[in-house]
This record gives sequence, structure tokens and C-alpha cells, in this order.
Amino acid sequence: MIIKNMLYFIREALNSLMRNRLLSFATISTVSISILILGIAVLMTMNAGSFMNRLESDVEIIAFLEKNLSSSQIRDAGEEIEKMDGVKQLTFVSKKEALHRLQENFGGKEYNLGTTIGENPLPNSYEIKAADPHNVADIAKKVEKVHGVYKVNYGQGVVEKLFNITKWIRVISVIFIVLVSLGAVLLIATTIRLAIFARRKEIKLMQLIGATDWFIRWPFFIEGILLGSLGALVAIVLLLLGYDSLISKTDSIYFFSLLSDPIILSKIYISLFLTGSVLGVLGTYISLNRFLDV
Amino acid sequence: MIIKNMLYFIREALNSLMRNRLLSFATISTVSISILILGIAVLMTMNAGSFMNRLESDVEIIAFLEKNLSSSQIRDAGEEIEKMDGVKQLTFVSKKEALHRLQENFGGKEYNLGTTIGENPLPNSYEIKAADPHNVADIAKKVEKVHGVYKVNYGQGVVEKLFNITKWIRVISVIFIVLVSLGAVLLIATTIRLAIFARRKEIKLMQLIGATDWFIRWPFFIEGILLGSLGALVAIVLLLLGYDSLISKTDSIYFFSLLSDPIILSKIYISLFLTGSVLGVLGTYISLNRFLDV
Amino acid sequence: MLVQFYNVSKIYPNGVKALDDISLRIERGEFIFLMGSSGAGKSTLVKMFFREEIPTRGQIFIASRSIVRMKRSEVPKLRRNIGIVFQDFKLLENKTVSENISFAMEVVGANIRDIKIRVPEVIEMVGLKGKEKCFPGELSGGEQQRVGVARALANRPLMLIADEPTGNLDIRISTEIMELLYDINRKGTTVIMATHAQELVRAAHKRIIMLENGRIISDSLAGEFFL
Amino acid sequence: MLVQFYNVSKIYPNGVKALDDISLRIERGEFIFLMGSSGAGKSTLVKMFFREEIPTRGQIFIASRSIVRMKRSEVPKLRRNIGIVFQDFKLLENKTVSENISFAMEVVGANIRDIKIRVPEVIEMVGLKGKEKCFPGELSGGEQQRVGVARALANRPLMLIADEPTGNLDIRISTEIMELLYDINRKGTTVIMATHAQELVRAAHKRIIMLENGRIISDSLAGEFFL
Ligand SMILES: Nc1ncnc2c1ncn2[C@@H]1O[C@H](COP(=O)(O)OP(=O)(O)OP(=O)(O)O)[C@@H](O)[C@H]1O
Ligand SMILES: Nc1ncnc2c1ncn2[C@@H]1O[C@H](COP(=O)(O)OP(=O)(O)OP(=O)(O)O)[C@@H](O)[C@H]1O
Ligand SMILES: [Mg+2]
Ligand SMILES: [Mg+2]
Repeated sequence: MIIKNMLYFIREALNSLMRNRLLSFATISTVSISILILGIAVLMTMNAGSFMNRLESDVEIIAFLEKNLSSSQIRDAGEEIEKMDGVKQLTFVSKKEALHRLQENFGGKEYNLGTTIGENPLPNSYEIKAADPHNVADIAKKVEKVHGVYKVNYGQGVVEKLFNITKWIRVISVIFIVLVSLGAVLLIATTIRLAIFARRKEIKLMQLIGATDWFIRWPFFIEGILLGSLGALVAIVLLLLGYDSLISKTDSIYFFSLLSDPIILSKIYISLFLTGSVLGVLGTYISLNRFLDV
Repeated sequence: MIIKNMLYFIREALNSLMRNRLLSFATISTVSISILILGIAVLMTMNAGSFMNRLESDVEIIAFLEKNLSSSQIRDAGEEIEKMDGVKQLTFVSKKEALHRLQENFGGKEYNLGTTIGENPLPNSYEIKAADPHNVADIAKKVEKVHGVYKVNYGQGVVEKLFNITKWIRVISVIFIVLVSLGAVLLIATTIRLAIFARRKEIKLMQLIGATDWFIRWPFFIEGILLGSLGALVAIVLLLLGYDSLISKTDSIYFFSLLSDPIILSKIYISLFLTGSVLGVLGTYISLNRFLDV
Repeated sequence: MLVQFYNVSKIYPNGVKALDDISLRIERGEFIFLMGSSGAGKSTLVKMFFREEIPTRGQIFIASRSIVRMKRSEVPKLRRNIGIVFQDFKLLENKTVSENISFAMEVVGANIRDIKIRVPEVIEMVGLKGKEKCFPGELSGGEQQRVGVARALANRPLMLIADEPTGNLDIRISTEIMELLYDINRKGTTVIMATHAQELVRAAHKRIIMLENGRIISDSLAGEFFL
Repeated sequence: MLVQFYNVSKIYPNGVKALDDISLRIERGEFIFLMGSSGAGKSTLVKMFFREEIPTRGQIFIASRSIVRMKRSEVPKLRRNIGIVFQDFKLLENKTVSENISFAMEVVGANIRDIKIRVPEVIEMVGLKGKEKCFPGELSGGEQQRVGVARALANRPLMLIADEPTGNLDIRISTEIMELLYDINRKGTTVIMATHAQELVRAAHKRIIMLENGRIISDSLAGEFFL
């Protein structure tokens, strides 16, 4: 029965789309704008997230080594550290290298630290990167106990501060996304409700001449899906174009590299599309029931 | 005439608000959501902006002084720098202080740089802060020419990079705000259009029984203002509550201090309120004209 | 026996008593005129047949099924067997004449071939040939009313309820419409028609039910009240 | 002399020729019945008087002002002097009976004291006392129609145009409504009434204009066509 009627339902839905131009247009544009704002919000927070990740993964632990270690002892210490859980990368910085860096920092030829200082006073050190930056403090504690290490530096206060900030930004992002999603849902539902309200007499008449609730619902549903998808599609196309041009514009700025993984992006776009369609049906369903129950 | 009728218009508007409950509710909630999203966007970008400002104002110029300057020459150089346009703050860092900082950085007692090094190899220096961080490069160039300064350090590449990022974030913020504003305008206009569409027969009848266009418009306008303001008010109350609790929650985190200047905030809130009201009238005006011209 | 009313009263939410203790028995195949002054309760009575309104008190049986106790999901089945001409037409503004009629057939699940044949047929019957593609807003009042009649006839209902179907029609077209109703009545359809048109009723010699203030004040064959 | 039509034709956008070369002269204070079969063009003709439709060809003058050339901003002034009973009533669904009527008075700028007196007066005149606070959806068809009549009368217009004002009314109430129209006509208002109700027209002995297919086929005093 439903399958037999499907053709009728689809035809009816398309017809109504065309005949109720203002209502269709209003629904499509509301969905578009809502999904567009939602999409921008998602992209922004995703990018902020990946930016935070990069910031965090820049955090380093520096382990200063004692003066009188033999090179094999140095190697042993290195190996021990490298074996630790969560250590991603280990770089040896010799005291000569350290002096060189210092020299570069301070500057001109006039102060050749290499000559003014009788002996190089700086220690050898290891620079350690953690796989998960949040483990930095733990790793640092363990590294401190390694034989030959006399001091560990990881910008103690700063890291916690950084993590605090990034945590907060993440929380706010999530709240923001949730709010915007909620807003989008409500906006779309409101518009569909108004559109169906404008056709309440049509619904009443259908009931009076013997249409079952489902017979009334189907064309509206199909219309809802179509309007929702169409609106979402418009939003996604705009988003795609805008974001792509943004990527190509910011390409030159290394630091600012935008999220451009096509898999993640297409997942976002597809979710947005589904959101639009689902909201189209859901909004229709809820609004319809209000008018059917009269 | 209009003044005489004002009472009627207002009564009519209020009546219609009550009688067309669904339409009123839809308009108010659309305005609320739109203004809420807009408000969140504005607050976010304002905070991002002030965060950027703080980041930028942390940028310092370090001027290294030649070794053999007398203390009066050092003072002269300092005075010359201080008199330059755009210099906000000047701090003298003696070579002893510099060594001390280095010591702190590298660490343990074992390496007492003060003793291992025969003579302190580090230079005296001035730390300079610019009133406007964007002038750092210019000031640095001028400082370089000061008698007694042999090198100027201001993290050349990094500053430009930072400014590039902040510039981009600002551009994106503005684009975002513009998009969201545009979206809010369209959403509100769409909803009002639908609401007026649902009452097109009323408008048609008014015309047929001899109402002038302005007589028809006035109650709708007042309704538009009321609905717009009411919606904006709801949004602003939500925003106020949410933002206040966010401020108090993040209060403990120094780094993350949110914008809380009551003057700026109230300016934002008032602008949002006006946006809502104006959009209410404007949306009504545009939509009405479409139905009046039939 | 098709319809039975037992002591039916209807009080609207605003307190108006539109029907007052109506008892009634309508056999299958009858033709009934419902008469009475404006506000007497004709439309309210008529709405009971297809459950647009539910009695405040009393019981109604159609084909031995209680309409009052009927479940919501059973209502469409009831309505499918009833053709209704509404006093206010209730045409869909954004469907053409043809679509308004075929729509009513699609609703009850008629198949496409039947629809294609029947729609032009009923349009012809009510004299609207040439107006198939017009929207209701492009029709005169009487033409709209006739679309309402055509729609009610389209499904060849077991029972036809017509609420003032000739209010906007001149005597010639009214008579034609009445012929249509007599015709389907002869073919077995029960017809209940609320009307003010005395000249039509007088000519018909059918059962007449007179309402006043929600009560039946007389119920018999035509003629006697007008002499 | 109030109204003059010169060779007025109306072709609707969909190609239907609703009026065909109508010339007409209506003096101040006349009472005119417009008759003709369904779709003859009565409503179209009537809509010309208050510029709801504009002629495709020809000229119309009301009080020597050309309606065709009239600026958009002048239309309200014209309509304020005309009371209209619409064939489809056109009541506002979300205003009560009283409000629907007072609304029409507020629109033309009547002052509040006048409105307070006049509204109950016209409600009484059409026999709707007790229904003041009802919404149109809570009224019977005939009651709605009478609200339409009351609204048209409220402003004591110079000209009253009534399009089928008795289609949903029984003969007794119709006659009462007609008495109202005759009464205001006696007091100087020009009345133009489109109708199918032959018995009303026959009893009236007024000027009758007969339309057929958009043309005037006769224009004279009543009585002659029915014998
Ligand atoms: N939905 C409603 N709510 C409240 N009262 C109503 C409603 N519908 C009708 N009424 C009242 O019930 C009474 C009967 O109305 P009904 O429509 O049955 O009259 P009717 O006989 O059809 O009159 P008409 O010939 O004018 O159409 C009237 O007084 C009317 O005002
Ligand atoms: N808006 C319109 N667009 C197109 N055609 C129209 C429009 N309004 C009326 N018509 C057509 O014009 C013709 C005259 O219509 P009109 O409404 O004037 O008839 P009428 O004499 O009032 O009929 P009735 O007695 O049925 O109300 C009809 O054939 C009708 O279909
Ligand atoms: Mg009725
Ligand atoms: Mg007409």
C-alpha cells in the first residue's frame, strides 16, 4: 500500500515544493544558513583543536647531564630514556652545541664565548618529546631518576598553564558547537512549523475527506527531506568554496596551516548534510503531529 | 492623525501578538537564537582579539650594549632610547643579572657559572617594550643606531609570524562576524516573512476596506519592534548569565582572563539589542511591502 | 438501516447548545432535506455524521458502529464512505480544479486509471468543463461550490452529505445539481442535504427534517410546511 | 450621477473574458440587482467599483474620477466610501464579531465613541446579538455572512456593494436583510447587489441588470423576466 502510493507521495511532494514557493524558499534558506553557521563553527573549533594540539606537542623536556659522564654512560642514559613509555623523540645536545646556541642568542663576534670562557661551562643534555604532551610531567619525573641526569627542565608552570588554556578552549568549543547545533535545530524546526502552519487547512481537509495520518504525513516528510537536503547542500557548497579558498590563501603561512585532511573534511561535510536532511524530517514530524492531533 | 491612531496601533499590535501566538513565538525564538549566536560570535572574537593583543604586547626588544661603556654612557644610551617615539617601557639588565638568569635556566649548583667562568662574558642590555607592538621592527632599527648598542634582538622572524597569525585570526573573526550577522538578518527576515505570509489575507482585507498602506503597516511595525526586542532581550539575558558564569569559572586561570570591562560589554549587549529591534522592523518593512504591493 | 441518533446533544466549548436531544433514524438509500433557520444547528448535525464534531451527550451509530466510541485510527475508514460538500467549500488554494478532485480520490486509494476517467466525468457533471486547470482563486463563487460538489461525488460514496450546496447557484444550475443528487440517490446512495432553498425542497417531495434551536421540530414528507 | 462604465472589458491573466464591453450608468441613490448565472461576471463587475480589479479595456468613473487612472495612494479614499459584502465573507479568523466590525471602522478613522455606539447597533440589525464575542470559526455559515453585512453597514457608506449577501440565509432572515438594504437605500445610499435569489428580486421592483457571459443582456425594472 505504502509502496504503491510512493509515486503519488513523491509527485505530491514535488508539486507542493513548486506551488508553495515562498514556504519552500524560506525553509531552504533557513536550513542553509543554520547549517552554514554550524559548519563554520565546526570547522573553526576543529582548527582551533588541531592548533592546540600542535602547540602542545611543541612542549619539550630537557634533561641536563652530569659533567663527568663518559660517552657510554651518556649513551646508556639516552637508551634508558628512549625506552620509557610515551617518549616519542630523543635528541642529544652536546655542550658544544649548547654553547653555540647561546652564542647565537647573544650575538656579535665581539663576545666570542668560545674564547672568553676558558672551559665550556655548559652541560650536555637530552631534548625529549612526549607522544602525548599531557604525560610530560610524568615522564619528566621518571627522567629525573635516570642515572647521570642531574636536572630536568620542562617549563613546569608554563605547561600546566598551556594545558589549562587548551582545556578551556576545548570546553568552550564544545559548548559553542552544542549551542549552535541546538540553535540550528530550533531554527529549522521553527521554520518548518511556520510552513506547515500556513498549510494547516490543507491538513484539516485531508483528514476530513478520509486520509489516514500516514497518508497525510508522507508527502510532507518527503518534502521535509528534500528541503532539508537541498538547504544543507547549498550550505555545504558555500562552505566548501569558502574553506578551500581560505586554505589556498593561508597556504603560504606555515604556522597557520588549516586542517585539510580530505577524509576528515568529507566526514564533516557528510555529517552536516545528514544533519540537514534529518532535521528536515524531524522538524516536519514534530510540527505535523501538532496539527494532526487537532 | 498618526498620533491620534497610535493608541489603536499599539493595542492592535499587542492584540495580534496574543492572538497569533504561534507566529509570535516563532519570531521571538528565531530572533533570540540568531542574536544569541551572533552574541556568542562577537564575544568570542572580542576575547580572541584581546588575547592576541596581550600576546603581541609581550614582544620585547633587547639591545645589547658594548662591553667597554662607562655607566654614564650606558645612561645616555638609555635616555636616548627612552625618548624615541613609541617606546613604552625600558628596563636595564646588567651583565650580572643576565648571568644570573642564565644560571637559573641551566640549573644546579654544580655548574656555578660565576665561578667556572673567569670573567662574566655576557653583555649589559636594555629590554624595551613598544607602546604599539607593530612598531617593534621600526624601533629596533632606530635602537640599533644608538651609540653603544652593538646588537638588537627582537625575535625577528617570530614577531612577523605572530603578527601574521593574529592578523589572519582577526580577518577570519571579522568574516565570521559578518557572515553570522548576515545569517541572523536573513533568518529573522525569513521568519517574519513567513509570519506575515500567514496573515496575507488579513492584509488584503485591510486594503479592500480602505486602509491606507501606513495604517496597515503601523501595527505590524510595532509588533516587529516588540517581537525583535523581546527576542533580543531573551538572547541577551541568556548571554549575560552564560558569560558571567564563564568569567567567574575562569577567574582563577590568570592566563585566560576574559574580557570583563563592563563598558565594553554593555556596549556589546546594547548593540545586540538594537540589532534585534531594528531587524524586527526592517524585516517587517520589507516583507510587508511584498504583500502590500499585490 | 444506516444511521441512528440517540438523544444527541452538542454543546460547544463556548457554551452554545447547538443540538438538543436529537433522536433520528435514517434508512439506507433515503434522501433527506435538513432545513431550519440560520444557526438552527444544521451544520452541527451534519458534522456528526463524519465525526468532525463529537456529541456532548448521546450516541450515534452508523452501520451499527458507534461513532462516539470509535478509535481515532478508524475515522478515515468511516469518512471514505461519505462524500461531503462543505458549506465553505474547503478547496485547496494551490491545487487546480482537477487536482482538487483527483486528490480526494487519491486519498481514499483509488487507482490512477479510475482517477483519470472519473475526474473529467464529474467535472462535466457539474458543468465546469473548460475550468479544469483553474485554481480556486480564479473561479466564481458558484464555480467553486460546484467543484465542492464534484469532489464529493467523485468517490461514488455510500452516503452523501451536502451542506448548503446551492447557496451560490442560480435556480437553473441548482436544479441541475439536484438532478445529480437524485440520480445518485436512485443508484443507492443515501443523501443528506442541509439547505435554505425552499423552492428546491418543495419540488422534491422527499423527507424533510426541520430544526429550530438545535431541536427537531418536525420530520416528515415535504409540502406540508409550506401550505 | 455617481458611476459610469464606458465599454469596459475584463480579461483575466489566464485568458478568461469575464466582462465584455460593459457600458453602464448608475445614478446616486439607485438600488440595483445584478443577476446572471454562475460565472456570468457579476463578481467581476462588482469588483470594478472598488478597484479590486482593473478593466483590461474601457473607462470607469465614480463621482467623475477615473478609477482606471487613479493613483495607488488614492484608492483607500475611494474604498472608504463604499461598504462591501464579499461573496466569501472575508472575516478575520482571529478577531471576534465585534472586533471584525470595529476594525472596519477604525480603518477609516472613525473615533472611538462612534465605534462603541455603532458596533452593537449593526450587530443588532443583522440579528447577531449574543454572538459579539464569538470568533468566525464559532459561527454558522449564515451568521458569518451576516457579520459581513454588518461590517459593510457600519461606516454608513455612500455606496453599498453586496455580492450574494443572502446565499446562506433562509427566506425569513434574507427578507430582514433586504429590509436593511432598502432602508439605507431610502436614506440615500446607492446599493448594488449581486444575487441569485429570484424571490427576493421579484418582490422588490427595483432596477435589474442581467449578465450573461460577461455581457449585459438586459437592464430594466424587475418583474418582466420572470413571467
Ligand atoms: N465551532 C463552534 N463553536 C461554538 N459555537 C458554534 C460553533 N459552530 C457553530 N456554533 C454555533 O452553533 C449554532 C448552530 O450552528 P450551525 O453551524 O450548526 O448552524 P446552521 O444551522 O448550519 O446555520 P447556517 O444555516 O447559518 O449555516 C450557532 O448558534 C453557532 O453560532
Ligand atoms: N481571478 C480570476 N482569474 C481568472 N478567471 C476568473 C477570476 N475570477 C473569475 N474568473 C472567471 O471569470 C468568470 C466570471 O466570474 P465571476 O466571479 O465574475 O462570476 P459571477 O457572476 O460572480 O459568478 P457566481 O454567481 O458563481 O459568483 C468566470 O468564468 C470565472 O471563472
Ligand atoms: Mg451551516
Ligand atoms: Mg460571484
